[in-house]
Amino acid sequence: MTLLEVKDLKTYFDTSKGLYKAVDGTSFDLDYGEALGLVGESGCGKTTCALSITRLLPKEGKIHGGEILFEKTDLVKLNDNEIRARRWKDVSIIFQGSMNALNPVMKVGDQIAEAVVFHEKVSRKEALKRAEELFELVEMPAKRINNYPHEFSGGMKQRAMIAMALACNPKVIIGDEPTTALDVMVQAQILNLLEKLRKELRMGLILITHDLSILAETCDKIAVMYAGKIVEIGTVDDIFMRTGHPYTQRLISCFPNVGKEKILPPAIEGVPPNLLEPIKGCSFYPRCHMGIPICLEIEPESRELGGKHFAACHRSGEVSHE
Amino acid sequence: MKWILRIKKMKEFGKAVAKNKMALTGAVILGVFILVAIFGPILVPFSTMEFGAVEDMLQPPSGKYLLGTDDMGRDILANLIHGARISLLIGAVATLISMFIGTLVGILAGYFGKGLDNVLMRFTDFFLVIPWLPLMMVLAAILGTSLWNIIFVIGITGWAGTARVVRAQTMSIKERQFVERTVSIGAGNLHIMLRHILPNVFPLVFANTVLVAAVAIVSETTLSFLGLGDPTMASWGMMLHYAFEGGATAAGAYWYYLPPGICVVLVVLSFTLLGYAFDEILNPKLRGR
Amino acid sequence: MSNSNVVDIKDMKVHFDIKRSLSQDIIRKNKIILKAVDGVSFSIGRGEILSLVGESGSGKTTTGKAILQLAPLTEGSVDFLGEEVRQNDKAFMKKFRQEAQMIFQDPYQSLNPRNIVMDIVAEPLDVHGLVKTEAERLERVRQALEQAGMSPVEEYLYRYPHELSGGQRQRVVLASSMILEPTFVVADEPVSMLDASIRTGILRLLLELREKKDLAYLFITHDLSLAWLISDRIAIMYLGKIMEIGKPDLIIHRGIHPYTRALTAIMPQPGVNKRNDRVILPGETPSPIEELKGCKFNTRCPIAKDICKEIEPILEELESGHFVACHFAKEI
Amino acid sequence: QTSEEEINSFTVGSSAAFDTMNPLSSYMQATYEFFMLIYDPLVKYDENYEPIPGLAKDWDTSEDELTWTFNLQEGVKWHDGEPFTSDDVKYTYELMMDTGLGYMYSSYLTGITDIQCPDENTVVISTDFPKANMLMNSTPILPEHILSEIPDEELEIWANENPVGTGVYKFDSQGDNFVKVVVNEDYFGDIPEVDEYIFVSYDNIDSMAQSLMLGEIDGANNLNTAQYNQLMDDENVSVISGEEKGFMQVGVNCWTADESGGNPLLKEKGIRQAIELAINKQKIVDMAYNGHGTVGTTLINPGDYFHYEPTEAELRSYSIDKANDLLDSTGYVDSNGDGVRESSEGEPLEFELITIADNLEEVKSGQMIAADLAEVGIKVNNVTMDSGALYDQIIGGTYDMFIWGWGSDVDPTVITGVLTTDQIGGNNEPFFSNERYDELFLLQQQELDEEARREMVWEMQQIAYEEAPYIIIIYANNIQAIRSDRWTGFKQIPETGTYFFNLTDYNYLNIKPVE
Amino acid sequence: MTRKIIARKLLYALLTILVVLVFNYILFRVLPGNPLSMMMRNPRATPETIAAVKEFYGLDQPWYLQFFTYFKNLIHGDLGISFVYKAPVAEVVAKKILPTVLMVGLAEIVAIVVGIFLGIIAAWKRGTKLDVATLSFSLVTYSVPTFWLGMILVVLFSVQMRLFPTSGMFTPGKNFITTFAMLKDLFRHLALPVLTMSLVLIGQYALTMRNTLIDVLSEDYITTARAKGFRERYILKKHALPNAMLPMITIIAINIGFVVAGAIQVETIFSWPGLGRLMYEALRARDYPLLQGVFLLVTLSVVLANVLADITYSYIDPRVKN
Ligand SMILES: Nc1ncnc2c1ncn2[C@@H]1O[C@H](COP(=O)(O)OP(=O)(O)OP(=O)(O)O)[C@@H](O)[C@H]1O
Ligand SMILES: Nc1ncnc2c1ncn2[C@@H]1O[C@H](COP(=O)(O)OP(=O)(O)OP(=O)(O)O)[C@@H](O)[C@H]1O
Ligand SMILES: [Mg+2]
Ligand SMILES: [Mg+2]
Repeated sequence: MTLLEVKDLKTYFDTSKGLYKAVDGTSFDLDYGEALGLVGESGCGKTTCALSITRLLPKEGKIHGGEILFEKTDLVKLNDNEIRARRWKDVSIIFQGSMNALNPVMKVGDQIAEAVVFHEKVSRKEALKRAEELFELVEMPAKRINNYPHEFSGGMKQRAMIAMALACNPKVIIGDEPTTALDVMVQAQILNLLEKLRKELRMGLILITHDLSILAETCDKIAVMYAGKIVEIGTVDDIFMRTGHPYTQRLISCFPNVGKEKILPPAIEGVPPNLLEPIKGCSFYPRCHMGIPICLEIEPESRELGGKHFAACHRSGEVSHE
Repeated sequence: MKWILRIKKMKEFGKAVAKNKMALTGAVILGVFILVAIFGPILVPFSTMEFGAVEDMLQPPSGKYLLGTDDMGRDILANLIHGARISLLIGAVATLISMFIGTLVGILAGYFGKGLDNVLMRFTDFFLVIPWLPLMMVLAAILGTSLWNIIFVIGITGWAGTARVVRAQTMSIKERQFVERTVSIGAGNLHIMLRHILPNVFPLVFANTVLVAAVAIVSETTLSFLGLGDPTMASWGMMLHYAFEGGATAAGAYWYYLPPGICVVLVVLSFTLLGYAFDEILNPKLRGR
Repeated sequence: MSNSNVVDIKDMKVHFDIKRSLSQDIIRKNKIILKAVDGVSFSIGRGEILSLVGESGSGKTTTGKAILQLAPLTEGSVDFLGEEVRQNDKAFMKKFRQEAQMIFQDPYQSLNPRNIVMDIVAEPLDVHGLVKTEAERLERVRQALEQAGMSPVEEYLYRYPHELSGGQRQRVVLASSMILEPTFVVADEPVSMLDASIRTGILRLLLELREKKDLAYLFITHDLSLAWLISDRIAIMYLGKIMEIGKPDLIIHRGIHPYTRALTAIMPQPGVNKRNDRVILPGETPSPIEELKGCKFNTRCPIAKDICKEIEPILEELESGHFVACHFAKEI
Repeated sequence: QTSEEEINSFTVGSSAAFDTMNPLSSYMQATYEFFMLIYDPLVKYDENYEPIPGLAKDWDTSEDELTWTFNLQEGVKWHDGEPFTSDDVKYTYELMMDTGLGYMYSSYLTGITDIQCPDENTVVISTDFPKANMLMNSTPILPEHILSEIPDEELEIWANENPVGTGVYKFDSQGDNFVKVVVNEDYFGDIPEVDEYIFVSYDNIDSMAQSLMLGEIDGANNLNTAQYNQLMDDENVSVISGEEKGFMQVGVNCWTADESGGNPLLKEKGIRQAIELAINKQKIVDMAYNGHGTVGTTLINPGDYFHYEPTEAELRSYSIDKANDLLDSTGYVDSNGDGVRESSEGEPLEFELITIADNLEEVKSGQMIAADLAEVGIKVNNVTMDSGALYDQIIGGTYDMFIWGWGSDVDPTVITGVLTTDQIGGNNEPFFSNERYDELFLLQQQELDEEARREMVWEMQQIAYEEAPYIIIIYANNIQAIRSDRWTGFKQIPETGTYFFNLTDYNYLNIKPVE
Repeated sequence: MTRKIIARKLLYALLTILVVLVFNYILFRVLPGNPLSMMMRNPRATPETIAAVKEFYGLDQPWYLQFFTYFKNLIHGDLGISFVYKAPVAEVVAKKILPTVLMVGLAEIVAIVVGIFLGIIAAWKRGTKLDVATLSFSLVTYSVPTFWLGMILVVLFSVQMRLFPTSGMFTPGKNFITTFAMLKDLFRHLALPVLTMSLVLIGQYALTMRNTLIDVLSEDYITTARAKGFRERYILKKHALPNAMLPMITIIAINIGFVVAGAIQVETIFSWPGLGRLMYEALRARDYPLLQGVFLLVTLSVVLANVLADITYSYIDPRVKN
């Protein structure tokens, strides 16, 4: 049984200028203990995707279609109370920039404990004990649960956030750029930790980032997102070795590989399409170096390239040979 | 080209205002009063401001006097229209003075920091902390009760809040990279303050202006009411002063003591609405759906 | 030698007295000193790109700013084109401010949101009074923007920064910095805020300019692989000190200093799957306010010995152009 | 303990504030009102302002009119039980004469050279000239046994928290805005029916009127004209617009000295007279004072024994034509057509008129005067300030014209004294000086023959009216009211005067509850 | 850290007080009109008397000597002697403190409770009719001049309905048989002043609370709390309000100056025997020493209230505390 299955998710924002199709037909799935990396440039809809799964969209955002099957239950169909009961217990989320994600006037331990108290109906004392254990799990001194967020460094806050995310033993953790704004060394520490915990606790992990290079080491599967759609999804090897989409290919080449030659790849010129307007054909076409007339006319379907490797490109077979 | 851009920007702002119900209400009310202040005295001949006959004293509203007369036999409507000019003039000029001092002090303190900041901020704290009404009362008593003194007093007591926010904003702008970048190309302090700081604190000053203007008008009314206004200038505050002192409440002359008060409330409300709305427009967090 | 170098800095120190306010002076007498840069020497030759790499707070930006006299030098000297930079020499500073420029990390913050592109780019000209007529001004701006790859120029001249994408903004910054045709540029993480997809465009531009104008860069970054890709030399910085300096390949593949090695070990490498051997330094960097005896790295160093806690190693030349500051440099 | 109902309690509201309970340093009229009940003078006034016995049961003067003998009431006790003696009189008078304390009373004592107490019940007072106002002396007699305990330098700031007098009412208690006195059962004279009087000061006249209508107070002083109209409709209340001693005037700077800061044109009598002619006093009475007052002429109020009424020829009643003629004839014409007359040197007739900002009637009057004078080509600029600032201007002689008022009393000395040369730099606000006037002033003080004295006082008023340093606009009334549904026995004093604040205690002693 | 902040605040407060003292002195020396003018209007006052009085009050000395005397006396708590009341200023002032504290305190409490409550409702039900109603009410009361409001309330409640007395603190001269009767009388007199005062303040507090809360509700930690599955009411109570209350404390403290202004008007209108009215009367009577004394007391208490708020703030805001 798959843990989480997102099928043709459509999340639109109702803005003053019209309907903004931030996520427009995204599908992927996640198994127990599996790590999925979601990558793409800024504004492509990664965070929106994560918020849709937890149904935490701002009030102008709405799921317009698709299913989010969590152990066969469609989260989209749940009412407010039902989804609330599932949050944190089933799916917890570590937000982009944990600097502001912790309540500044509450002790960190209490912030962890309140979730435990709420979902597991235990006493506050037990919950605090759990918080201490969690702190040890994320390699922090247990007594620091009595600190306030501002007394932590960035890396420690991020760890505290992870501890908090683990509080109710969720089946899925979504990490929305949990390491941006952190130092390379701390970033490595955090990623290591997440990987370790995932393996130990057999949780599903969705790691969102715009830095493709860090996914290779952390994830099993990578989904590349562009303009609200997943343009390619597959194992790490699929993505790096058997690239099936020109966007993925260009993205990869943006990260210098110290093992190889020193060449500066050509930039991806242009900007992503305006999602307020309907797009005809392939949304990447204006920036694509491999475009052919058909791309302008017909939107490419997601095609299987072997195994669980899919890409949405009319010329997906030719990409890695470019 | 540049001024086209400026107009475009103003239009955008205008659109934002028009979309915001509060701002629109405020702008409409204020607009009406400004028009009345500018053109009213031309439309309503001044003769109606002169003392009337004895039998015209404190007459209730009638066909002849739409809002009745005061205890000097003057037409209240004419008085109100005339008062709009004075009250708004006081509000406007006092606000300008406040804004000028506040912006200057704020920018200097925020930009230069250190000793100057300390000195200026202690000074600002003093004006911020000291209760405004007693201070104004004392100053008005010292300077005497002429229109310009009142304006001056309101102006120099109202700037502290502005100075504080401008200072805070200046300090944050000063840290912004474009300022550092400007230093790195060799620009002097004056250039930076005028070209970079001022334009960036301006929206804030602007939003603050309307709030200060509201305070200025209330201040004028209050000072006048307490007998510290200029009795020869028939501002709304002075009208209220005359009304209450002259026993309009006892005489049941509601047409005398209500209209000036309502005018003050409306104008202040319009400023408050605008200020509140500007805050919402300029502060994206508060922005409505 | 000195004349062929664009900048020469010798034993530069920048210490901040981080409590300056009146009240703090009265309440507590002893000062708190933050040693942002604590004795750094290097030089950059004409057309050379020197990358300064290190973690956050290690003093990279401060070093760059100190060279440009934007941060106060506590000690040491900066020579520019063989001449010592003197703050109070007005004539020299005027020239210096034209010849040496800085590009900042955040393209969203380096542009005044209330100015249009034309005014932003022309500002250096205005400040130095270099153009007489409006037409001349427009021409210079047009050239600079074109050079920065913003064409057609007309489309951008009258835009406000918020009407530009991140990449375009950084190009405007570049155009504005290049309009005075400098010989030396401090580029402080110019691409770290940009999406990977537009990053290479900016880098390409920087390199092109070097080719064309023989520009020298101090390229500040925390991304080792990026430094490797574009620079002629790499300097590794930790807590206000340079730990190692040398040719990129040398640093990446044969780095000597334990800190360098830790950095290279965690360097994410696309396509290289799941290395389980990576060593991650434990703990966190000490605060630069703390007085540290001995080697600054000793608290986290996997090979630290007693000597490291006592004596601070000096930067020694191991082989030509490769300097390391470690007591055990030779043994590793 | 008595319950509330059995007590006849009468509350008097006034818009004037109280200051201190110490008669030696108090100067507020409101305070005098209850001092009058707590303390007795030697001689009081009856309702016709004739002297009647106070602490002195009778009195006598010597042949040369320089020695007065007062026989005191017997068995009088202070409120604290101590006996009252002639020494208290001597002590009080000498204290005030020596220290100048008791500002409001001490000038009654001028001319006294010696005080003797031949026995406990007799006081003999010697004067150096026949003292015309000897019996018009309302100085309260204070208890020596209490005051002598207080060091001299502290007498002025002595709080006198518990005033002890000989009066028909005893001090009871004091609150933030009220003073309560209760009847003195041991009084040597008749015991009035009202058991207690409560004097309440109001900041806000409207509140006072409300309180009166709500029955919270029984009498009110200084109501305004709007309230007069309102109370006229209230059958429970008897409201009057009573004449009061005093007037409101335009003071004109006629200082002839070089240091005068006023407009020199005003030194000319003709211009002052023209100004008076051009002012429509009746309209001011009607509009600014809502008809509560009479058009003013001379220094002493009509109805007063000493009042001088100008003859038809002397009278300058409102006439624009006469004002214009007068100005034309003195050579002031509007030569440049700007609506303002100029002197032959081109000096415009433009003056500043200062009014006190918080006096509504006076501010209104000022504006009306400006409008009136504009009609005859005199430009007046209204300026307002507070009384302190105006006082500075007056003392410095730096004003052109101002509006202010005087209150006066029974004896004409005080009010006529204001315009003597002596008082320049003091009360002589217009810097007026007239030899004949000064001479008459001294003479009338020493004239014990009433008729003869009146002749002198008349001539003084005639001079002052002719010279017009003061243009007296109105003798304003005081609007007072009493709850007539509850009280009776009160009357206006004198016939067209007021209920309270009229220098007599008649009403306080005669008010009775309605059966 | 807290200690340091308090020390700094105290230092600043001290500086401000110093400025107040000097300013206070200068201000009252440049007031025009001789302070004795009221007395001297008495036609019977002789020049000798006046000279004696002047000497007594030290007004015959040059201004700098007066200044030193002022300072010296101030240190001894001697504020001089009131011209009008002929009693030490400290004594006169002391009697008026309680009534003001009672009236203003009660009004503040009512305003804070109601204002905050309205603010919360408006922010919580943002955009609904309830919000619009609360907002309109707040904006209007915020715009009404205090004295006018007071007058209107008098006309309504005293003149028309005859519900409450119009002035004073107690029915003058009344002997109260029981304490209860006295309290009843007191509260009848308190009703209108307190109503006026609190109405003016409520608007301000409600507006501030609404804005602050809206700000807080858009913070990341609120999203985190939602992600943890908590109920909205709980989030409001535990996460949003504690954070929103912090700025409120500062606003309430800064507002004291405004409250004083209101108190002057309210006390003048309702003849409330407090400091505000005393000040107004002292101003009209040019009772310098008294005016100076009240002004000093009022400014000092405002300065101190601000310090107190700062200190409270530094104790309850963990970010400042450590
Ligand atoms: N509340 C909103 N209203 C309108 N548009 C929104 C809203 N939130 C997000 N968007 C838009 O939806 C798109 C997707 O946003 P999202 O935050 O999911 O991007 P992302 O991939 O997470 O980007 P980043 O890497 O910058 O975090 C963006 O273009 C954004 O502007
Ligand atoms: N003006 C200043 N006053 C006080 N301290 C400063 C100042 N500027 C920098 N610092 C401190 O100096 C140290 C070095 O800062 P610097 O900005 O040079 O680091 P960096 O290596 O550029 O870091 P990052 O990668 O985060 O940009 C930091 O601890 C910083 O807090
Ligand atoms: Mg995101
Ligand atoms: Mg930096």
